Amino acid sequence: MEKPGQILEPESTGTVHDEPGGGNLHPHAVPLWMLAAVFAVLIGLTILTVAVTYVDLGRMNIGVALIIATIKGVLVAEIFMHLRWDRPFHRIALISAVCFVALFIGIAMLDSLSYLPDVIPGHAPAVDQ
Amino acid sequence: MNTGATTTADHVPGTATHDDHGNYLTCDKGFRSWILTLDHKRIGVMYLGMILFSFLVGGIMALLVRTELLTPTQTIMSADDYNRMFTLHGAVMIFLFIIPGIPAALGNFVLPLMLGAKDVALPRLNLASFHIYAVGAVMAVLSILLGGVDTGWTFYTPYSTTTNGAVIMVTMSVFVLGFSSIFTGINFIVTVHKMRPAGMGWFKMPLMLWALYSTAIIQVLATPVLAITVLLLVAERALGIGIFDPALGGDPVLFQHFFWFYSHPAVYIMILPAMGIISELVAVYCRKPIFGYKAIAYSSIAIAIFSFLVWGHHMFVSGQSDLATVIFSALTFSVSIPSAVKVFNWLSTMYRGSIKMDAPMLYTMSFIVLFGIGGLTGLFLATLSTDVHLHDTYFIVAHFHYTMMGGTMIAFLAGLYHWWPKMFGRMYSMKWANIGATLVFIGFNLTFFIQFIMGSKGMPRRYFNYPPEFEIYHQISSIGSYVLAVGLFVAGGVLVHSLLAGRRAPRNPCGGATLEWQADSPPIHHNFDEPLVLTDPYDYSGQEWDETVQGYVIAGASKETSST
Amino acid sequence: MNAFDSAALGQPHAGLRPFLAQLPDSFWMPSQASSVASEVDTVFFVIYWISAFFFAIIVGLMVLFAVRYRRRREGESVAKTAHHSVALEVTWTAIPVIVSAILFVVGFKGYMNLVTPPRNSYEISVTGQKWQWFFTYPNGYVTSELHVPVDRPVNLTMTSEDVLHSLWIPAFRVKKDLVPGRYTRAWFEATEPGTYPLLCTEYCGTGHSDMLSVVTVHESGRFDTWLEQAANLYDTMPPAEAGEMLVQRKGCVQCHSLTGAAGIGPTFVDMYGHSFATKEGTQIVADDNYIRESIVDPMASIIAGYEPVMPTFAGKIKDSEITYIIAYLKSVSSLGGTDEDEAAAADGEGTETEEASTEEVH
Amino acid sequence: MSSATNSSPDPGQGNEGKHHLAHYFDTRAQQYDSHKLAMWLFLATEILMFGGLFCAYAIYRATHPEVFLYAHTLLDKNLGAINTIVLLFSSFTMAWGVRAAMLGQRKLLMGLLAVTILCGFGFMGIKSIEYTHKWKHGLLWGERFDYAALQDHGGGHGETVVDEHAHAADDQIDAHADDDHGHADVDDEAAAVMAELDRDAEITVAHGHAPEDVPRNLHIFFGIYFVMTGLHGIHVLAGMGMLTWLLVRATRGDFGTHNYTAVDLGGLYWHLVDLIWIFLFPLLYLIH
Ligand code: HEA
Ligand code: HEA
Ligand code: HEC
Ligand code: CUA
Ligand SMILES: [Cu+2]
Repeated sequence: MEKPGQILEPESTGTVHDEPGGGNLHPHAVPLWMLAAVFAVLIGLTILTVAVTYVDLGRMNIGVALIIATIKGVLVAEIFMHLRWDRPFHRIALISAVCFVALFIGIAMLDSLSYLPDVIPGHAPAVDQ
Repeated sequence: MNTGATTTADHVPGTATHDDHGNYLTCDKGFRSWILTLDHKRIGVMYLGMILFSFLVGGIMALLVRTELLTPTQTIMSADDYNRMFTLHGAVMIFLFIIPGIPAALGNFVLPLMLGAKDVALPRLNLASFHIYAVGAVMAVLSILLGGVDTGWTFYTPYSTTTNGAVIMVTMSVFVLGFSSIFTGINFIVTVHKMRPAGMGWFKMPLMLWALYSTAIIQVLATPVLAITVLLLVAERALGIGIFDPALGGDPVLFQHFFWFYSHPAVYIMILPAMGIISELVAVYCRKPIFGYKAIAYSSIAIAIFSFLVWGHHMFVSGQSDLATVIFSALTFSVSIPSAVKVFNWLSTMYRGSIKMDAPMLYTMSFIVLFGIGGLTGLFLATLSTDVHLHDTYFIVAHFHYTMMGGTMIAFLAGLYHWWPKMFGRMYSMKWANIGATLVFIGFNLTFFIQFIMGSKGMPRRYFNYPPEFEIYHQISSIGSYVLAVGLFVAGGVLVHSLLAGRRAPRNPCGGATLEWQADSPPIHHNFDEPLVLTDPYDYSGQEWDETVQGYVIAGASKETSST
Repeated sequence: MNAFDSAALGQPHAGLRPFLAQLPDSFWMPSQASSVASEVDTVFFVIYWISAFFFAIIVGLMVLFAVRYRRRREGESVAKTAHHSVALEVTWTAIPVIVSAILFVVGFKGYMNLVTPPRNSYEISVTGQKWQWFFTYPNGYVTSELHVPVDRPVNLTMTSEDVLHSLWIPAFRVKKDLVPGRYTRAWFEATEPGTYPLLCTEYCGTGHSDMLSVVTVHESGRFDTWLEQAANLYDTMPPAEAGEMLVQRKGCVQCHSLTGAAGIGPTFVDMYGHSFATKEGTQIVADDNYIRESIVDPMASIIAGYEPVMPTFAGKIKDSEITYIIAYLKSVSSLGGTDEDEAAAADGEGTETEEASTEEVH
Repeated sequence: MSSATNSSPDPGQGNEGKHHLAHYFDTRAQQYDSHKLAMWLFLATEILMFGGLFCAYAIYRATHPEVFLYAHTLLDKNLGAINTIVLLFSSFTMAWGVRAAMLGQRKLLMGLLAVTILCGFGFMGIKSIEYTHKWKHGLLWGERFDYAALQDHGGGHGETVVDEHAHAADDQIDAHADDDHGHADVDDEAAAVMAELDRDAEITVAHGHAPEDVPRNLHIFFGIYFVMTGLHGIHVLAGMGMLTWLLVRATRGDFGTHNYTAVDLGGLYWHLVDLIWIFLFPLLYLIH
């Protein structure tokens, strides 16, 4: 959201590189080397995730997998999806979507886990294996 | 100048004058010019037609429900038909009437006008939203032909996965309608962000826009979860995927989390725009700047955000864990606070105003009374120990009719009456409008207040047969519903009559200071033909009453003629 | 009792009780017959009066303003008043915050009371099924009406066989859903002997509003004798009479009429010995074995013209009880054996619908 | 779309691309910004929609860890990894494509879009190989899950067990199926009826009987697997449709330094689909 109180005129709503009143777009093209570098890192990280599954980290495995996935996600969003050079509100939209998902998962999971002992075995198995 | 293909023709600014255009209703003729229009006003009007029709259909079902309940056993239909009847009543009212009601019909019409813009930011998306809505409505009707649905509007599993009937059709219809709602929401956010004129900062926007903006936030963030919920339900029914079905190891309580994660915020999709309308109307009909502008604006956003934190209050006795239950109860109270703030601000606005008791203001005052009751009874439900007793009784039925019908629907009528002259350029009979408003108020209370009492005394909801001791309560309620129906027909009749025989409306019959009142009544195709005077939306000092036009004009401006 | 006992909550309001929640069957609430009822009602009335207070202020002011400041002519001048006031805003934010916080705490304490059964509770397990209740007592005896001792905490462990149901005893202010695949719990301590309605409050289909039962609260000392007698009741009666009582008590009559009219299932009149077509196209005669099978495994064969909705009673009915039911069915049947002509004749004069009479295949 | 107020006289010529300003906007920047914001909001809705599935995933994984641990061995990690790389590569070409569009490099843009579409085909191709496998072996969602087919795989702790026993398993399934539909096996049929009508049977629902060490409710994993990958697949297909349309427009010469909004927005969508897969892959295939 733009800062409260700030008067926002349509003329100034262009991309960040736009001069006021300009009718034309002045694109920000991401340098090719940067795209390529990001791609390389993404591939590297993919290999890393797969590799990590061969190492037993106990309960940490899923954490590591998710951290790597998140790094990849951030790279895609920031560079490929241009967020880095974009209006901050777009990032806010993305982050709030993720936060609401987290909220949903968090509370629903908290609830499911707390009533788990009441689930009748045979309909659904107990947690510990 | 007009090419006849207004539907797509991009207007060249500045070349059109008022005269060669006519207004938006008449500038173009023919079915196609409506059904393919990109004009937000026409889309709003088409939405309005569909929504009122849905309301009528839902209302007739409600009357059948009430008639069935005249006696403790079967009166006019079988138990299965009754179950289908209240399910469809609920689903039609919620998904076809009240959720799109204010934003898509009234909001579409007034939002760009209030911004002084020519249209919404994404007219095509707007039209798509309407077409999708129409498809969803047709699917809902189809489901009746396919045997109806008897799950209740909440579609709880495993009942909904095992019962017969057109569950898939109805849930897919809900899916489709969800997209319509999402598109409207996206459109409004973008429009508010990008289409404000120079000089209209966030805190110079009319409060209606804040309300629509907050509503849109909920629409965008909550509705997708409804989409996935119904998709999973369809998959469960059609394929048996086993996520919600206990027979397959699934968890029916999880379904309720999914459902209410959307459907609780959805009740604020219903009430927020209603509060927006009320915020506008109190100020206009009291001719006094709204009291506590910022508090009202922020409280809209606060409600939108808090609304996501409380969904579990529908599940206090569902088998949800005690921990979650307690957390949700605590959070639920948080929503009441911004609502309370708004109510008090409206009251303060009335203080020492110049209050005109026209139909819109009567509805506004009805709203404050009825929403007050609906909201305050919400406190009984948010409180844990009392909710255990009251859950799934008529107390709940009364609570949500007071909030949805007494709140949103009444505000919708208030807004409709308020903007009617702007939309169609005609004045209605104020006397009959006031009679209608009074009847609606009386009938409504007669129908639903008694339901609080019978609920807390032990009358469960969704009951076809009921213990005979409740007969008298039900009969009073049913009679009330007939009075209510008469009131609504009067209210509707007044508007229809105005179209046929109403006096032409001046630009600004009620003295509003928001920009839409600077447009003609009805507005021209591109909304405004004169440069706008940007003023504070709640500053009425710049206007004066003009006897000849029977409306308000900008003070000092030479006598203006009413638009034709 | 438990940690969240009334000591913390109940006492401050104790003085108010006579005004708040004393009447046996008040304007707002059903009679109070459990240990938690008066506490719940107290909370109810606390909120009630708080709401009434706010409502009166809001509506009172609104009406006052509307009358006092109504517009007398268009264009009249409007007094200049403040556009906002921080002091006011803070006040009317703070008051609801405080009120809400109090309500939450009060409700929370009441709720903890409602969900925390005392340790020595009497255990009854409950099964819900479209559209009837089964209450199983510790000795294995099953009833469709709930019987409990007075002044003794009772803990219900509940589950459902099919869809969601919810057990509600308004007089006890207890409600809890029955969830298939899971156990849920509810407890109460009845304080007044008598009978009270028990209802299903989670929508469960056609018979949802008929899924009613009653709770009988036995006077002190009477419950154990009742249970003992009831458990052996049937063995001391003539078999056919026992059977008649059983079909009532097990809820068979919800679907099978004793009058000859077809219901959700075929009538019990003339059922025994009669011959009919199944959905699968075979012809079956309702003899002892078949009836036994129908009760234990109803899906094994479905009679043409009926939906396969009969629940299985396996585990909910004793073998001897089935024998009594068979004896009863024999006693209300004019078809001792397999005489089809007689069956047809009996059918002709019955009140059965067309659908039902297609059972007769000739 | 008609009269383009601001378009250059001959759009085909320069590298500006066809562009116009809708009458309700004041500047092209405002128009571009509006469209971009709308796209981001739409992406937010997509995230929430998938969020529901991630929620179902998270909860079942937390409550049935053994199911997930066992079941993921029945997926092919290698195919999953290849698909991840395919999708990442397509994201790269897409991002490059957006750059090309912005710089008015029409030919390059066409080529990159084509490659991106091809990657889409590749991804869906591999997906369909995986799906057919599962289909053949009855490794399906809930009701359709065939526990009997697991008999062959024992504990299922190899990497691609499914392959090794493919034929044997097939035969078995066939035999089993014959049995089911031909001469009525009373027990089975009763169970089927129960499952279908009553839905009350416990695990009889999925036909066949699980070998000893197979956890109960395995079918739930596959339920979740199929909805998640299925919904994702539908998004890939939709994305391919959209890319094809972009390709056609690029060929027509619509895009250029002054009109690349469509490519830009299409790219955002495609990246989001990729982003979701980035999470799906470790969550479904790489469970430890
Ligand atoms: C427009 C729709 C709408 C609105 C606005 C609300 C508003 C509220 N609702 Fe309601 N509700 C529904 C529609 C709505 N509800 C529906 C449809 C259902 C049932 C669905 C179903 O099961 O079918 C339901 C059910 C429902 C339940 C579940 C009951 C159950 O099934 O057991 C609960 C429980 O907490 C609840 C609480 C609240 C609260 C606390 C508010 C609050 O937002 C109210 C806030 C307002 C006020 C508090 C009044 C104004 C303030 C004052 C007058 C000042 C004084 C205030 C204080 C001192 C705090 N609602
Ligand atoms: C917005 C939502 C909404 C609205 C407006 C209404 C309106 C009404 N409702 Fe509804 N109701 C629900 C939403 C709504 N309801 C929901 C969600 C449920 C729960 C369903 C479930 O349990 O699954 C429910 C359930 C419900 C029940 C409980 C059934 C049960 O549990 O067994 C009852 C019973 O009395 C009832 C009655 C009524 C009545 C008499 C009206 C009347 O107010 C209707 C009056 C309307 C008319 C008579 C139509 C007239 C209209 C026109 C003439 C158009 C004219 C145009 C203009 C005015 C411009 N409703
Ligand atoms: C929910 C409704 C329902 C309940 C409760 C119910 N039944 Fe049935 N019953 C049916 C239906 C429907 C049929 C016919 C279809 C079938 O064969 O399953 C049936 C069939 C039967 C039959 C075979 C009928 C024949 O003509 O041979 C017998 C015997 C029977 N029920 C006995 C009982 C007994 C004893 C009870 C209680 C202990 C009972 N039922 C409870 C619905 C019910
Ligand atoms: Cu059982 Cu409702
Ligand atoms: Cu709610």
